[in-house]
Amino acid sequence: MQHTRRSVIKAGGAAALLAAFGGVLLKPGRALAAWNKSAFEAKSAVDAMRALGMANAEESKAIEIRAPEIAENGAVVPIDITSSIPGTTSISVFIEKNPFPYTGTFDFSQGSLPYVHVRVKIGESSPVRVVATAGGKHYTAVKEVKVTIGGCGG
Amino acid sequence: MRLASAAILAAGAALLASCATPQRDYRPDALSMMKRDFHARGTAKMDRLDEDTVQAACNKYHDDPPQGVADKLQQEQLAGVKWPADGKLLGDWRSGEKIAQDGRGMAWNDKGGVGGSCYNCHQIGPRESSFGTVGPSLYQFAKKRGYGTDIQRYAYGKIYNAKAYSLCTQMPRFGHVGALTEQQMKDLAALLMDPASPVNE
Amino acid sequence: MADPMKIRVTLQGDVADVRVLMAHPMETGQRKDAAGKLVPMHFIQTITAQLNGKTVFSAEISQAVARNPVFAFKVKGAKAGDKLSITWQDNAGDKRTDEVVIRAAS
Amino acid sequence: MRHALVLGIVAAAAAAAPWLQAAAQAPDPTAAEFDKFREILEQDNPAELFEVKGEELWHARRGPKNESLERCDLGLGPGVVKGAYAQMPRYFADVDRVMDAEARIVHCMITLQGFTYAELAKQPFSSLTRTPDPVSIVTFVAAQSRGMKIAAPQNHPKERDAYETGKSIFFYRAGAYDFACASCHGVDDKRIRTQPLPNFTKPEQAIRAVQGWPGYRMTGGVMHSLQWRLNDCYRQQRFPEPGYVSETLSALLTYVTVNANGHVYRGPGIKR
Repeated sequence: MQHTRRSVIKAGGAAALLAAFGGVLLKPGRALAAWNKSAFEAKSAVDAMRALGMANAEESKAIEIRAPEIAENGAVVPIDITSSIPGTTSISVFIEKNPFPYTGTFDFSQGSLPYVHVRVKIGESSPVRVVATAGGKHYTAVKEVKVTIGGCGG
Repeated sequence: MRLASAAILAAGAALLASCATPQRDYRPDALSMMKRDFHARGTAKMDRLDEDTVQAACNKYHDDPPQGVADKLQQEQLAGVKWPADGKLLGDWRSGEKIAQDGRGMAWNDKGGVGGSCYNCHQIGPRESSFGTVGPSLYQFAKKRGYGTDIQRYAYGKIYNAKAYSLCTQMPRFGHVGALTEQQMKDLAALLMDPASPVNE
Repeated sequence: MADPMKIRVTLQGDVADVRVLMAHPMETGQRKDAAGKLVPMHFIQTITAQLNGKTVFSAEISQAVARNPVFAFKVKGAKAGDKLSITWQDNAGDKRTDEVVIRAAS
Repeated sequence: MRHALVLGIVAAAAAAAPWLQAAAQAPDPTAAEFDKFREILEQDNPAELFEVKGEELWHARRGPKNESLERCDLGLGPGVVKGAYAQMPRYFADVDRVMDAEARIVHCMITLQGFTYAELAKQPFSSLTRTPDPVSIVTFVAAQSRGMKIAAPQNHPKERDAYETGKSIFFYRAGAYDFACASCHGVDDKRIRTQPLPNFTKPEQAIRAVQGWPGYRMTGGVMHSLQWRLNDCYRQQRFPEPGYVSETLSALLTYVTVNANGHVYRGPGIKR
């Protein structure tokens, strides 16, 4: 099956353009990231952090979490995370009130910057906890996101 | 014969062209188009496209009927209000709050339960921040207007048939169309009128 | 077969701002279908991004990532002509890779 | 007696009026927060996935006639997609009626590819497991008018008729709850629960009937077109169901789109 991909030019700025190849299924060049089952199945953020060896994370102001104070729709909550802790190699996200709080870890290697944008589901108003890992140590920050339902289905 | 009708048509066209300003009424076209294009679904049958006398007057006069027309129809609507047989106008405000929150009822996919959809359009209780503004705020309804029987009757009657009080209001006629039961309307009236209801804090 | 991703990259100096859209239901396993039956979990578990064959960004994620996921990340040291590929793999074993070539600003 | 009571109520309402106004006009920090993050969500909109899919479908040979849609005339000549969406609904001589974009796409799928109306109209709206082809195709077509000014034509007499008929439909009150489209969308600054209701009778607000559609809906994560939006409005209006891509809906869309003429269309959007 042939897929047509289109490149998108972002207007303005020093935009570079990427052309897309036809969609191909490639064999990954190296093993994909592991998936930490016990952390993902943990029912509390604390348990998940323990499973990931992050239980001792210390509070840090060098982690910036940009998320809505009140999310318009809990099904799609945009979160931007930036760590300014030198040597940050990964960022992990926990939505404390979700049934399974551990939402994921993003690994930065070979020069990718300690920044990620992700959109998550939040079932009810909840603290969103972030852990940044740098030099084998763990740092954490938290941001409260309110979720309202509201509306009559329009 | 054919020629003659062509001539009449031409004359008609000329007449139309000469009086360009007064627009023709598109309502008959609109209605026949809708009757052709819609179909019944669930409880929403095709007769819902037919205007009743109130709807017809509001449609005809763009929601601003002459006083005489409005008065007459409002009186008719008011005469149709079925007041509770036991004479009690107020029920339980707690269940009224639940009914006010419930937006179900009369849509083609609705099965069973019918609510009042009240918060869709009105501010009511102080602890619900998700409320609409199509209708006026009802917060402190009785505290502002008084708790007397007249106001109770107005509250119940307005819920039963809002058109009895203001012919072309956007508020549905919950009792008149059989959407809400007598008990539900009593409970809603209590939500507005009961001194213990949070509405009257 | 899985639908294609949509990958967009903006080059600012030597930093590539990568934004990717993936077509995936991200089923949580808690949703019921019309017949009232639970829809089984079906979600992307891992993501790998490679610049010229070298992994620069990877992730392990849960079903709490929103349906039709969107991610953005930044890769330093990228230049026009570089190849960026992104692969996801889900819990059903499906996977998909899409690749783009960075072009110089026009 | 009744008059006295009504007067009393009016007086009570008037006394409360300043407070009522305050409630209705209080600045809404929540709305500001929604707008801020709406922009972020729009930057990378999953609607683009459907745009890509719609483009594939446009070019693919499909249906009993094994044809593509490349000869479909969206009003600017066979195969011209660029700018076509911003200039619909419009009159099409071959069917002697006004059609909106999705109506025209469905027409092309029937005439060029050999699909039947019955099969396309059977389940015309997106669900969690299925996005109907016309929805993806209309998303692609709409995206080809991104950044262009809305310019629904009013040249042909039938285009002017469609506007006036659509206007009458818009104001027509009926059904179990006495609602018309105008009940919610005919006045300024109202909302249902927390959802603001644009007044489509005014040009500066009518654009909100067009902007963001087709839209990726966060709830459920599905793609919806204006055909769905109108269908769901009629459900909430407690009317019977309007036919998919029917002339009634094209007329209604003519009314609101012409009211929005001159505003820039930003392409497929994202909805709550």
